[in-house]
Amino acid sequence: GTTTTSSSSGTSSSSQGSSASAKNIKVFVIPKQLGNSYFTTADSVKSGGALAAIQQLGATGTETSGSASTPSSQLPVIQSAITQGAKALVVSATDPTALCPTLNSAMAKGIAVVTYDSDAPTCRTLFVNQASTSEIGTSEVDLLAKEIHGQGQIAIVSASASATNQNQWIGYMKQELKKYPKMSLVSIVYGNDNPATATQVTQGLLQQYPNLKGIISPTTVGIAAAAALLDTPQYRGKIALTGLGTPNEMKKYVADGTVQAFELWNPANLGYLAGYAAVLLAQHKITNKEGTTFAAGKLGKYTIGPNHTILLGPPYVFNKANINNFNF
Amino acid sequence: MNDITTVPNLDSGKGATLPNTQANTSKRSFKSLLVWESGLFVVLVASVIGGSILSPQFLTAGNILNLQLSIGEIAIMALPLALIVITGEIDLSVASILGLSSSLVGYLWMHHVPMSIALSVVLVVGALLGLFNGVLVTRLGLPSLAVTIGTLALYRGVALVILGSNIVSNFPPSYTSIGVNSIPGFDISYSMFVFIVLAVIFGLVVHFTPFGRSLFAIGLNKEAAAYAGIRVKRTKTTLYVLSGVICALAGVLYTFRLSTAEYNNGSGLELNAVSLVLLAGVSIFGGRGSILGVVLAVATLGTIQNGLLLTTFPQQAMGVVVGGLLLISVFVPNASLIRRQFQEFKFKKVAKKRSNSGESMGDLETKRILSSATGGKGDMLQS
Amino acid sequence: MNSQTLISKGSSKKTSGDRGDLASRIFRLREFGIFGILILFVGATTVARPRFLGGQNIRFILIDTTVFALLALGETMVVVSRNVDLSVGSVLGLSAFVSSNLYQQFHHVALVEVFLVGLGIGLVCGALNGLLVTVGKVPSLVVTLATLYIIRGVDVLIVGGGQVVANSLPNSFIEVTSSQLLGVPTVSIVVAVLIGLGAYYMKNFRSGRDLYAIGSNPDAARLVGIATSRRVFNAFLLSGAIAGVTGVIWASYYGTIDSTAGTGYELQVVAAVVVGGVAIFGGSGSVIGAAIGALLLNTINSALYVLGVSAFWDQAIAGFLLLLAISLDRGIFVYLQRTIRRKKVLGGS
Amino acid sequence: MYYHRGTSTLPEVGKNNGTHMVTPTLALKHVRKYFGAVHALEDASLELFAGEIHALVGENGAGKSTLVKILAGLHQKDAGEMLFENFETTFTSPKDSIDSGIAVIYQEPTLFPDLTIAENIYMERQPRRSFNRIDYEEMNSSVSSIFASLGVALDPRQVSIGLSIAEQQLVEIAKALTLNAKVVVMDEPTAALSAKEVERLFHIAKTLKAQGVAILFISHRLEEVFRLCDRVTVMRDGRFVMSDLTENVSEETLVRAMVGRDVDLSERSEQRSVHEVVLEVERLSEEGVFNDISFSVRAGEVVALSGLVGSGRSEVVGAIFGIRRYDYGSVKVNSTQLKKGSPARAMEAGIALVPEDRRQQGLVMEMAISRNIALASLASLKRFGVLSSKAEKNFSKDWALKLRLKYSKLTSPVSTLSGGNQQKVVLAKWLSRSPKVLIVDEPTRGIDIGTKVEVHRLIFELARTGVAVLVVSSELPEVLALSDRILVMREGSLVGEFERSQATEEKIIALATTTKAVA
Ligand SMILES: Nc1ncnc2c1ncn2[C@@H]1O[C@H](COP(=O)(O)OP(=O)(O)OP(=O)(O)O)[C@@H](O)[C@H]1O
Ligand SMILES: Nc1ncnc2c1ncn2[C@@H]1O[C@H](COP(=O)(O)OP(=O)(O)OP(=O)(O)O)[C@@H](O)[C@H]1O
Ligand SMILES: [Mg+2]
Ligand SMILES: [Mg+2]
Repeated sequence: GTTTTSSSSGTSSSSQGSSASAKNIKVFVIPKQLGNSYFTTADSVKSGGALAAIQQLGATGTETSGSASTPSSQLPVIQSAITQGAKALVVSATDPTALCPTLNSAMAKGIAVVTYDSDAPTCRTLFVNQASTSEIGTSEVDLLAKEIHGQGQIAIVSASASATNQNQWIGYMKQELKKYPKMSLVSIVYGNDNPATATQVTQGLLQQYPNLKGIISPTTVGIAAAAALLDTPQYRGKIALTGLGTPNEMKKYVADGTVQAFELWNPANLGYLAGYAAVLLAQHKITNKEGTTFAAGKLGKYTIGPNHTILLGPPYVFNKANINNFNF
Repeated sequence: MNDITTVPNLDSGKGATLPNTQANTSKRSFKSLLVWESGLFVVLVASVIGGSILSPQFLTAGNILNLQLSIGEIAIMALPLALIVITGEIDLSVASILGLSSSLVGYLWMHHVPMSIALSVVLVVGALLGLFNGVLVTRLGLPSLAVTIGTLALYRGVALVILGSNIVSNFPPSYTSIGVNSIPGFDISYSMFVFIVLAVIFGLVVHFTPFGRSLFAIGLNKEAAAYAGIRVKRTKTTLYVLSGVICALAGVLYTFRLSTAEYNNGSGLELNAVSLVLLAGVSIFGGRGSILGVVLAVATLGTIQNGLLLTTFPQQAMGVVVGGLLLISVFVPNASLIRRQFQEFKFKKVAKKRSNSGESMGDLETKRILSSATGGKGDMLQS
Repeated sequence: MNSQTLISKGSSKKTSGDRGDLASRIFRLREFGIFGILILFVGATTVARPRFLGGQNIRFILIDTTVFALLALGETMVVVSRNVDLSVGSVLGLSAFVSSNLYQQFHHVALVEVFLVGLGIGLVCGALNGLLVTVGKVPSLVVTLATLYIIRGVDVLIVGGGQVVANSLPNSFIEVTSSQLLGVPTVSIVVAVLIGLGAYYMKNFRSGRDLYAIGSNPDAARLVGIATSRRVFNAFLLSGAIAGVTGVIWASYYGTIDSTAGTGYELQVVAAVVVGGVAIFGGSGSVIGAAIGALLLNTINSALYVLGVSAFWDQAIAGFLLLLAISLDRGIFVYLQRTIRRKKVLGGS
Repeated sequence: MYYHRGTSTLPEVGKNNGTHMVTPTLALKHVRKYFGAVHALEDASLELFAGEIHALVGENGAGKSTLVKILAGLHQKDAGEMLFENFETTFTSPKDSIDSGIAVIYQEPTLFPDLTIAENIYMERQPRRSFNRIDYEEMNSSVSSIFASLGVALDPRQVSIGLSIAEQQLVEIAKALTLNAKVVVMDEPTAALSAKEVERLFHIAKTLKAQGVAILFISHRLEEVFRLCDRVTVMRDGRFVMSDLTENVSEETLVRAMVGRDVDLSERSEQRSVHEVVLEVERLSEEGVFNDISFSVRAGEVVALSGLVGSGRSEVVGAIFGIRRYDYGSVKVNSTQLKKGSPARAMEAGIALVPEDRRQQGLVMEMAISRNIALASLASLKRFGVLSSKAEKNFSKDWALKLRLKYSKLTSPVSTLSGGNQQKVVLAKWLSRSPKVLIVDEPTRGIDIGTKVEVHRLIFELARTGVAVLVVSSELPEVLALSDRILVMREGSLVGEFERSQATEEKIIALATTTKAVA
């Protein structure tokens, strides 16, 4: 739900000298959609996400968003956050451009706009990038290539046809595939981040391409649906599957061998970094200039890179050996 | 006029059994017509007061603009939809027409078609989409619910074909500012301005012209309407075309407000539009409703949604509020009926002496039965 | 008095069976019409892609259809009584999460208990709809549109940001949908039997016929003493219960459950029911027809994927085919009706 | 004329049937029923004995149907007493009434269009076999035999959608027969039946009477009352007026009791001056419905289209009006051919059609009376494109007055009017358009005798002012009384024509039923 946190004065004064000024800073954390477990992990205090960072710095944080992952559902929420006197917005953009007029008007009012997870490149102060776009694209192809020995037909189960980050990752995947001449990308299908649709399009893939060797699904809903479908003796071990998934969703399939490895970053850390940077920007302790360096609490030192972007780190590869160390 | 209602009585010589108090009865019927609307009005006033108590920002100009922006396109689409529902049909493809129009604007702009031409093309295409719905419903005699579930998928699919994975967002700011700014000098957004203008026109046409009257007649009994010389099929087709054009217009406004054209723009809004129409007091069975109701429903729903956004109310529960509002709004006019039914139920428990258990039936219900004995079966007979 | 005594002097010619036979055949044929379209479709796809009729693909189609056919069973009972239940998707979602979440909350949960919880949730939601419609005298479309939002809202509040993940679900639960009998998913067989029972009930029991009577002419139904409210209430109760149980099956099949389960299913189920020849204004149609409708819609979807139709085209084509199916069905109906009328006039002299 | 106070008033009736009956099977005493401001029943009383056929007559809106609905458990009385077999009773639902042994044939048929005829007849009482399953075979065969006895050629397994009103009425009668009732109430059962079917119904009624059933028979056709009924009760304005043996009363007394004044029942046979041809129908055909229909109607002439129920008369006039499409032929008004399939064009050309089924075709039941009257004349009621509500109100008030409509307020829905008054609203709607060609399909179905005379007079009046009138009626006396010329249809074809001077009921029936063509 909409959670508002504000630190008690005791802890804030001990952790930050400037708590008096931080106290009045309202930060709104606005994920794409509420009720999505990925964002819950990224934002909540319990998991050490964005709200934890905000609380730690003595500011007031509120998580809010619409109930559907669309700009028209997210936009009124952003607008009302501005109306309510936000000093900083932490936004995962449902659309790279649709939010811009609103976000621009926010910045014009001196509000710091930090995007995380999904960027709106032309209308934000800072973007906290979970992993470099190119790295996700290339590393997933590499992971799959290793499993199928660099040859055979592969397909991609994407989220929606218009999802920016998906399309960017797929672009890099196509480039990386040039390295593996014996691997051919035969189809891209869209599961619309709906388990039933994702399942159905994957079924179609299996029927249309009986010789399919591997599937990449760079979306957590898609990979879980595909894994559930492949989790039968008929397909297990015969069709490789990788992509972006959360450890909890994938544990079963990694344990029984349906999936060997997949990647993700730590969403809590992503949120934490974004929340931390947002408060510092609102306090004018840092600017968004390239080369600016700051210490982000438990995560250590970060430097702002080109295009006003901070990179969280390389994507993390989960496999049988490490997956049980994670719980999100 | 006494001489019609009175037939002298042989036994008692007493006059008419039918009291003839024209003056106060016409006032009463006017009142009963407005029960729904006044109910909505009360809710509206309450939510405005509640909103301004809960949040100091509520009544600021900026917030009121936000309120208008977020409900604008749905409100616009709800107007022609209300007319369609009054005639006893439905259009679930409205949001898909919006999405298709948005995609088309994007596609044309992407291909360097001047905006004025692009917009005219989109409106024409909107009309054609509506015409397609209308032809399937009226000429092939298919149930509109089924047809528009089909075109809901079809039009959205065509939008996907047109735009694919492209997102068009490089619209000139002169257009996109329409989507976010208010009309200079007023605190009214462009979309709300369009809504108000349309609402006035619709209100006049629906309530004060023969065409408007024919909509209600069609909704209540389309066979009798046809016998009275009303062109039922043509009227319905006209409404679908109108709905197509206006949804296309809403699509354009939506595109500019979000400065984004993509194929899934506005997906799922059809149920919101239908909710709005029902909240407005338009009977889903046709023949009842008013444009004033639509206006009040837009204001009420917009206010409540916006007010809740300004509080710490969990947004996930917005559905609970919208649904609850919908239920309450239909319940209130029924409250007396339910109460009466309950009383009769108690009365019958006592009165029942020789009868076995059976369905109890109140006079009011019976009245409804007898009055609606035409049974709305026209559809079945025709199909 | 006894009606038999009146019959003694009956001397009229034998009733002309022609018209009645044909008329009732039409209504039977309405299902055959849609069935014919299905066969046509499967045939065409199989010619293009023989693999379409492969065992695995049929299993895929069957298991997808299972969910919709089951929902359509409850929906048909409601629609036949001139009502509609738009809340099925939300009920399915709520039940899917709450029931499968039991495994994450408690250590030892029996499969039966999970199904009972799903059923219970469905019953509560169905009873809510039923009460609002029958006691509240609110049109069902409005009621269930409202409960669609409300139940989904409650679901979202309960789920919060959580989810049920496949890892927490025991094999016994997964096997509900993965086990097979002679190569056919067991759950599909069970559901087919349920649908058969549903059809038999609707045809052969008074309470089933009552639903048709209510849908055909609600006022006349009261006049002959049908307990209208009770019957309509029961239809909603049953529809809710079925949606609740379907939620459990859904959870077993997809393994990962968050608050979006079943979103948008209401329109698909209504589409299946309408395509299956159930009159949207009540009174006619059958459970079997609705199930065939569900099968047709899923087959169309699957065929488009199998045919490798571009992902950008398949939705448009699916929408078009849906319209085509309704139009064809209508065409067959009108044709037969005309034939009857001609027969009658010719045979009447 | 006397007023009932006791219970044992008419032992003669019992004697007639060879049984001793002192208490009525059913008695209503001083029953009152108000619908809001409408006093439907003020002081109604009725006694119904086993083994009698009892007529209930009264003007439209006198409260007959309301009384029936109280017997049926559809309404509950506000005051007064109801005694069933000498017990004070209240029926709280139709089921109560049915279970007590009362079968009601309502004024308007209430069938389930999607269900078979047999199911319609046995709904809620289907014969059952093991496990409470419905025994369809038993049900169908039992309906078949009832139909055989009634001489009805309908298949019990046929879906009842598309049945004509007469066929629907027959199904309702069969339904009542299967109830094994002690009391059978028939609310205007003959209104939609042909002469042959009426005979059959009378036969059934007499058989039931012989079995000791009490029958309450409501009709506006007084000749039926005298032919069939033992006793008659008259109501006016919701009050009991008189009750007596039919042999003791004359038609004049009855009418005076009903209407409260004298009515001149004799039809005038003035010579009308006939002018040029206005309506011209040529070779009109619709495959399988009607065939090669040609005739014309002149200004000032009243032409009747006669024939058996189901002979396709309504279809022909529907086609003329444009509500149906025809396959072949033409319709001309004043030598200008009409576009087919467009009632709007037909109306522009001056045709008006008063349809036979007032509830489905004639009226928007839930719309206000005034709006119904104005519905076909909206174009003439607008000022600057906008409807003038004042003009509309005056317009409908005028016409309500002209037709002596009985209503409480013009803004209440038509559904609150009695059947006959509803018919008047339909008439007002069309007469108010001042048509050149007036087509009336069963114009006086369900209309009381006083009003009927008025309607006839209205038709004469219109003809005199030069309107061409085409009347479709199943009532031969009406046909003979009204028309200058009579066309007879059989099975979709025009089979003959009579000048009024030559026509008799017998000749028309012969032509309408036999296959032999008459010149
Ligand atoms: N449900 C109702 N609500 C209001 N008024 C009603 C209702 N039912 C009947 N009335 C009124 O009660 C009066 C008696 O109506 P009723 O139908 O009993 O007349 P009737 O004698 O059957 O006439 P007809 O011969 O035309 O059928 C009429 O004035 C009618 O308008
Ligand atoms: N919708 C329909 N579907 C099938 N048959 C129909 C339909 N409408 C009418 N019919 C049949 O067409 C024939 C002629 O109809 P109709 O009853 O209108 O004739 P009519 O001569 O006007 O008789 P009436 O005196 O009853 O009006 C009847 O046998 C009727 O059953
Ligand atoms: Mg009556
Ligand atoms: Mg007729």
